[in-house]
Amino acid sequence: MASKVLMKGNEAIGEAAMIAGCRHYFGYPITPQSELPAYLAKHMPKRDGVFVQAESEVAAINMVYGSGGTGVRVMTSSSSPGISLKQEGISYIACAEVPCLIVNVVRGGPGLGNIAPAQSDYFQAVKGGGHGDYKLIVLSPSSVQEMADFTVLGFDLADKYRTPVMMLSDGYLGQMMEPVALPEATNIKKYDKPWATIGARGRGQNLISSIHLVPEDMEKHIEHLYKKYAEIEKNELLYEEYQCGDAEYVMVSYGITARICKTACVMAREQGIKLGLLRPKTLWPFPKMPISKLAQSKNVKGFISVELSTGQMIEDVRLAVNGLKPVELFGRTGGVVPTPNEVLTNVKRLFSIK
Amino acid sequence: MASKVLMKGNEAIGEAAMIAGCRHYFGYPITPQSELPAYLAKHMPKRDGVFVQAESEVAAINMVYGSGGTGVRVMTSSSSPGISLKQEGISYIACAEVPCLIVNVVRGGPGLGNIAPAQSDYFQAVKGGGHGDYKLIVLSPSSVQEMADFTVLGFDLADKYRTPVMMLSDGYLGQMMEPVALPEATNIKKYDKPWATIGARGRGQNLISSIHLVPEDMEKHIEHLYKKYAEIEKNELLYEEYQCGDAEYVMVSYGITARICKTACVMAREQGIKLGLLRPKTLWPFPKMPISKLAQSKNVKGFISVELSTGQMIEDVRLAVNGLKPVELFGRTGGVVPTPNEVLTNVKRLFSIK
Amino acid sequence: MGRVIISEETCKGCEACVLVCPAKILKLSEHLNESGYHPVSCVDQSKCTGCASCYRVCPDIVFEVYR
Amino acid sequence: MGRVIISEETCKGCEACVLVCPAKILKLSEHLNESGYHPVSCVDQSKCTGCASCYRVCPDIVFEVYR
Amino acid sequence: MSKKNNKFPLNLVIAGFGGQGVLLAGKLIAEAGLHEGREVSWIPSYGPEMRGGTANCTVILSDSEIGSPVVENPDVLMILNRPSMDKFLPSLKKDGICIYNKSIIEGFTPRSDVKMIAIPASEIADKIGSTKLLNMVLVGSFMANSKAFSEESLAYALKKSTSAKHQNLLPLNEKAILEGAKYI
Amino acid sequence: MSKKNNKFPLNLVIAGFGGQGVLLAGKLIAEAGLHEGREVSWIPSYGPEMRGGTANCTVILSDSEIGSPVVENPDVLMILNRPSMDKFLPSLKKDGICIYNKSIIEGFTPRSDVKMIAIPASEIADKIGSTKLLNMVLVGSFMANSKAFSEESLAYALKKSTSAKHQNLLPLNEKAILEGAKYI
Amino acid sequence: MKDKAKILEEVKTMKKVATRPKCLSDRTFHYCPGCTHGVVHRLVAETIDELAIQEKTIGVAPVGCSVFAYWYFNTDFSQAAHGRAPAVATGIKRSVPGSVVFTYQGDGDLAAIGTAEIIHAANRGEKITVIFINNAIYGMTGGQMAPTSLINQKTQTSPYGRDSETMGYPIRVSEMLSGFEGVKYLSRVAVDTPANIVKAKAAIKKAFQTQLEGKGFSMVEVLSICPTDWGMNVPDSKKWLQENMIPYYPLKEFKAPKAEDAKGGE
Amino acid sequence: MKDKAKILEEVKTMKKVATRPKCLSDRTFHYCPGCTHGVVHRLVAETIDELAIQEKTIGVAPVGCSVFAYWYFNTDFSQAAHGRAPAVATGIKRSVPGSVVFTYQGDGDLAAIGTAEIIHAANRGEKITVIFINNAIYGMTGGQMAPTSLINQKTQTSPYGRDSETMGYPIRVSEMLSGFEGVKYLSRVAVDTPANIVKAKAAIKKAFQTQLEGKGFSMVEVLSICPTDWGMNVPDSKKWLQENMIPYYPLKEFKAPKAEDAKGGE
Ligand SMILES: Cc1ncc(C[n+]2csc(CCOP(=O)(O)OP(=O)(O)O)c2C)c(N)n1
Ligand SMILES: Cc1ncc(C[n+]2csc(CCOP(=O)(O)OP(=O)(O)O)c2C)c(N)n1
Ligand code: SF4
Ligand code: SF4
Ligand code: SF4
Ligand code: SF4
Ligand code: SF4
Ligand code: SF4
Ligand SMILES: [Mg+2]
Ligand SMILES: [Mg+2]
Repeated sequence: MASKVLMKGNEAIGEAAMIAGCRHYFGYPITPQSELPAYLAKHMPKRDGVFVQAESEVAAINMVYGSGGTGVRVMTSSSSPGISLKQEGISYIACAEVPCLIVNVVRGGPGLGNIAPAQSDYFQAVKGGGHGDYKLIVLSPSSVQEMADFTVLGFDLADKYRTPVMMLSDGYLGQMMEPVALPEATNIKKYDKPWATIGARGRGQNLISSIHLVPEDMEKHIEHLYKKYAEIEKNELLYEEYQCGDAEYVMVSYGITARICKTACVMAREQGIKLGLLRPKTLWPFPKMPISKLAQSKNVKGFISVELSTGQMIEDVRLAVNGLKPVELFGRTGGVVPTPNEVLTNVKRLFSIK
Repeated sequence: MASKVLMKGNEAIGEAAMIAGCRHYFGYPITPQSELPAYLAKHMPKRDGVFVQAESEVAAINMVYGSGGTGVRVMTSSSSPGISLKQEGISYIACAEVPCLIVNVVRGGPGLGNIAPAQSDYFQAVKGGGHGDYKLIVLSPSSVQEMADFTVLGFDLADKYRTPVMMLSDGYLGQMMEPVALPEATNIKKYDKPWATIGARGRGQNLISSIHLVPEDMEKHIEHLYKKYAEIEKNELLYEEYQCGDAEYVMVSYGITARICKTACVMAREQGIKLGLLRPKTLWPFPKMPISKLAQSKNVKGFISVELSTGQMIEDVRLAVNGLKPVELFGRTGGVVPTPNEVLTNVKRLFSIK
Repeated sequence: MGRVIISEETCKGCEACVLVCPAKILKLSEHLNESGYHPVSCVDQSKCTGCASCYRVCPDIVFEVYR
Repeated sequence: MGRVIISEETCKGCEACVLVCPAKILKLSEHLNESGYHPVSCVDQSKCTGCASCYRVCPDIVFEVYR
Repeated sequence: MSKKNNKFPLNLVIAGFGGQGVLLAGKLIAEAGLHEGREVSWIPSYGPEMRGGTANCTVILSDSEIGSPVVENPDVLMILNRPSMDKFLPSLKKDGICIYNKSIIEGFTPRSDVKMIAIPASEIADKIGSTKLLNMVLVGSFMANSKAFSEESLAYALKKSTSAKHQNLLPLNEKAILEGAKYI
Repeated sequence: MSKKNNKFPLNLVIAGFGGQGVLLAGKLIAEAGLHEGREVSWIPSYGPEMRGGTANCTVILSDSEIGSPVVENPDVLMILNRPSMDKFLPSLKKDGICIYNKSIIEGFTPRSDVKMIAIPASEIADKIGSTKLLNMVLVGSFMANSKAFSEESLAYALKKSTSAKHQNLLPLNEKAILEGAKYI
Repeated sequence: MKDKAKILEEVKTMKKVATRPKCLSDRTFHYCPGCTHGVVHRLVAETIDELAIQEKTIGVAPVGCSVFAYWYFNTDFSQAAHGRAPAVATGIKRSVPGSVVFTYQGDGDLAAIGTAEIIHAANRGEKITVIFINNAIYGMTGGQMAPTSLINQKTQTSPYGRDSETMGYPIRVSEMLSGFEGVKYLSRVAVDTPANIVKAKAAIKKAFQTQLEGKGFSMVEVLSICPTDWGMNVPDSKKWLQENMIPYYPLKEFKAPKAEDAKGGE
Repeated sequence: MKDKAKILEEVKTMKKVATRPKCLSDRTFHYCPGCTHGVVHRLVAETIDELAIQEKTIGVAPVGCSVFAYWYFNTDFSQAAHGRAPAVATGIKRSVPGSVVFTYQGDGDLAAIGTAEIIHAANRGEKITVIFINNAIYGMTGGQMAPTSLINQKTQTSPYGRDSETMGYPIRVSEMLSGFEGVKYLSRVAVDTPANIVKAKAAIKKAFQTQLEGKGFSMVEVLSICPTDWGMNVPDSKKWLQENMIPYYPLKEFKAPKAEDAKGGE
């Protein structure tokens, strides 16, 4: 493993993307993800890559549609309002099965909001902010290291399943610097893409399309997509349990918040409170079974969804717990990030601990 | 009550909007909602109204933002891909508290899909397809009559709560003709709008805005929004129960599908099966308590969410049932609409009835 | 001197070719084709100049022209 | 003959006015204002023509000009 | 809402090419039904967002609230082209009625457990003055066969659905209806 | 992850106007820490998406995995302007250190339960050659006070963070650091 | 039928001067009778055949009546979202630089929702070819006003005729794009008469050649008819195009790579 | 300080010839030192004062460094999404026809993401006034390439300089819009020197007057500096504007309602 370098999360994505073989980036400026395109604008030309600043997020996502359709590894990035603008394109990409990586460095919303970190685009990412029945694989890094690792993973999953992958990050992770061990280029997998639209040389037409005008055909295609999604749910779930073995209370938290929760766990143990943390690394597929198992465990008295929103992931936690145990919310919004102490205090309040 | 006229659902929305005092429409063509703008293009000028065909859905929703900000009753309409494009604007509108009516005549998706009826934009409408924490009031008509009635209701709720309202319809309801008793203009409520941006005559600045750059301010604003949403949940829930009193199995279904389920209920009773239907008329707020009550009733053995999707509303049904009873899905997708017989057959299959 | 081969079944009876044929030898038939259109027919191949104007304006590539 | 009143606290020391004053009487001060800028000052009001060039180019409306 | 022991609810499917007047035919029938105080629903289904496709519509005339506007097995079919015949004939209820334009529909296998009413509708329409009247001929036959409404109600519906500019065409339309009504 | 009985984890907040080099100062400290094998994190917080606002960053140097990169009560503060003093001083841990630029920070109430290190940093920087060196002066003081890393590590970090074009400015920067290091 | 046999016999000794391009599939166009989308398809297909680029061509068709263009062209294809074909084409061309990429867009698509995409692709000088069908209407969705609809033109959304006061003026897209340096070939043609169709073909070929030579962005605006949504028969539609559209949208080669090439014609 | 007292005494007998416009709040601009956003704010405010339209003016500011314009103008305001100000303004003006509506947009905003909105508002002849700040950069987001960035200009996303081959050419927005009939007043000015600022003011006033007279769409493109993201001090920035921007973006009154009005100047 190479020695660690100090990088911003946004830059780590950029570097990892290039290591993963990505040579095509299409995006539009927006804070707090600017370091990513800035990094690529600087480094892509040195590696014969293509960096295009599109005229808008809408154009960018459609460039991704075209580019990904040719089989190259392609990515785009934006932040909340820009991701909203991409929703039509994302729905097309999911339907037409174009592999690509879409990074959302989430900021405070709704509306223009602000550029502080938030997790209030969970529903949009996980349930489908675009129209129609589709899913994205949603990766949630929690450190700069994972920004790099999940970038490589994202490209891999995208190709493996011919599906768009979203990395749901936030303003903190994007902007913060931590030491990173960059992924090794030699570990990158390559995939055949016989479906790519690169010119019909010696074969029939390849087509990238999302129109299925006969309802029965459309339904068949949706069934095909959902079979694929079922495969992904089976194979690609990632999560981390921290001090859950004997936990009486389990926090479910992802991304930057999960780190704050980890510190809160440590603090709790110091106070004799058996607090655990389940951290989804994939938000879709969601760690339903692990949570369900915890819900069935005798130790566990309740769950707390800790998120930077008014309560979005909590619905998935509730669906997993399915009424077996109480599920409470501790959420801060609008870009406010709680301290570990505040998390712990609220866990205690919600379950009247001590 | 005036005598009934035979109208298409899309036209009924148009006529009812004008009766409700709406004189501003901004939209972009898309099937299967074209009859609505066509109707308004024809009739608005006769009533000194403004009909603008915008250059895109994005422009249209932003025109609505500007127009609604001045306090006039304003609407836009589109269908699935077009609604996806409006997500940024909708998030802005919700945040800036601009009252307006947004009609989605849902079609088969994802992607370009087709123009057949579907209910696969449920998540987008109810959970928030746009970024950030916000809610829309979501009305779900089930007949051409309700297309008219809910239009009036939609404008009323929008003004009452200074919030955007979405009417979630589908290709069938939009295109079908049924007799309608048009609403009476005399029943239309009017609201004071001291916040409107119409020029600061004799007062300080009015501002329509969605930027709150200090996280704490943004959080305060989000709390304000969610207090309002709590009010709406308390006051504005609408639903219909059909043969639920003694039901052993309860279908939950909305829009066009609810009608098919009603016929299926009748057929079931003929076969001695105690099948009931709970039809949400508001999808947000969702009839959580009524479903929860049914879940607690001894009669009820299970629920079936019947929807034109791979299963979206079912999550809200499950959250309401909270593990008390099994909740199953019968969904058709891609524009395929099941017959009453098919619904009944599947209810029987899912619960191994007879 | 020319000849045209007309693919009746793909003709939609739009009359575009009728309008431009310099020899005035194209007419819509009385009968309907399977798609419900009156297909064009050439009433006098011997007058055909092989100019291909019909081919050029026909949106449905109903013609093959020989010369 | 003119006079300028300078609102030191709003000046950002950008030098735009210094550049254009025909009388060359505007200079940045040595000291810093509360916002951390060296504010402009007029070193010789008696030479001021009241031309208002400073007012025109100043992005922060630091000047009031009298004539 | 359940089927009473009389002719209502009456479920009708009309199908043909786009442009053959399928949707208008259905609308007239719905309007005529409404005029007689029925509950009615009319629901179209175009070919997909494209040209040159097929179009069909479902009309329900009923004595009580209409639940599903979608019909699996119609009581009556009105078929204007061959592909629609292939598609819809199997769905027709036993003992139902299939009215069709035999001018351009040939070579299919008719069902023996339903009433097949073959009408040279294109020719009749051409004779009256315009191929476009084709749909009216079939509507006439539907009226005569279903007895779902009176001639007057249909005339009323026709008048109501015709724009001021085209009121002069009403007699032709009525003629086509009467010609069609001969086919029972 | 819990606080060991030595100087790490060391939590530092640096705050000032945008443009005063707040973020770079933090980065140097993080690089220096990394160079000595520490776990480090650096997290900025700009004023909102606008100009002329404030900027601050939080740096953690630790011996073990860093959980929350967000710090409620820092061990050390480095303050470059008055608004930041008002905002952050109350959060400083008891017995913590507050290093600040007294050249432009006046009239606030210092805390007595912490170590206040007032440095005429602007003047020092101006004297060395550029107001822009202000941040380096404070970094020097931080190094001297915290002893979180060696002079060599900081020099390494400085060199690494300076573009080829500006390597000639290194001596000036180092001078500023040394000047600052005098304030302990 | 016996006629047909006779002719088949006769032509055996003759030269086939016009027949279906190889690059087109056998599928019958789904367009309305007389719709000139079919003519333009044929011209593009002939061009692809003549330049022998079928195996490296990738077409991009967004929504509009021609959304199913991929049914007809025996080339790779990408079906784009409404208005976004130039962005999709940019993505493709930047990923497969050796390919020939063309978009086939309607006027609602290109001149309304897709305004930003066409302008910026043109300005970037993307090496793609745009076939722009100006039929002064939204065809597919049933006849709404397009940005190119003429003043007083009645459409579904301008039922009293387009009024410049509230709906603005018909946009001359080619004029608007002609100022961009990245645009290397730009021409407006019509497909109303055999002569104009010959010119249109020449323009389309030049546009593709411009791309093949790596020069920059190329576009051909094709004035086209929509009998269905104009509510006219084909002869009247052509007349309407000639009498109303051509005067407002003059046929012209706005830009061509070299002076010698700028003559037009067959 | 005693100086100040003396001057305050002296000026009592003099005429105040230049002071803060009434229409501006007391708040200090948040812009960077030397940023000419402030100058343009003042010119717009003076215009509003002089035309006495403060009570019927509604401003629209989208995202960009000037997103907080509403902090400064004592008029009603609407904060628009990035690029959409012309659409928002359309919604407002169509709803309150008697109002005066202006947008204040950057070049990233107006010429990139908002391309479709500005073109169609202009083409519709919306009776609004657009103040278009061309500073050849995305200011707020930290200095990315704008559609108006010059060839070879180094920005965060063109670190090796803008290359026309891959990034296209700087867009001349005013030239592009000048062809639209709906556009009734259109001018490009600069705010680098007192003289140019006087001209800029005259243009802005004419633009508002055009709206007040109900004539149609009006726009003033203002060449402006961004010392921060250009990485230059203010004097150098002004020089760069003069030596690089003005030659490419010539100062010009493209359109004015009447011939007499077309003279420019104070
Ligand atoms: C986002 C989105 N908005 C609207 C539509 C509906 N739509 C489909 S095609 C079309 C325009 C068709 O007109 P044009 O581009 O002129 O092509 P034509 O059919 O005339 O050839 C529209 C508005 C859509 N599919 N997607
Ligand atoms: C949908 C969306 N995309 C991107 C952004 C980020 N953003 C904010 S302002 C801006 C552009 C600023 O540049 P410009 O319009 O030229 O204004 P300036 O700051 O230079 O005055 C961008 C890209 C956003 N807020 N919303
Ligand atoms: S080739 Fe010429 S002459 Fe012959 S049929 Fe065609 S148009 Fe007429
Ligand atoms: S132009 Fe073609 S489709 Fe039209 S009538 Fe002639 S042969 Fe038939
Ligand atoms: S008014 Fe003129 S002379 Fe006086 S200070 Fe200002 S610029 Fe100088
Ligand atoms: S122009 Fe204004 S802000 Fe700049 S130095 Fe002069 S007074 Fe200060
Ligand atoms: S609607 Fe118009 S453009 Fe579309 S296929 Fe028919 S004639 Fe052609
Ligand atoms: S970044 Fe540029 S445009 Fe923005 S305020 Fe600073 S100088 Fe002005
Ligand atoms: Mg068109
Ligand atoms: Mg700018």
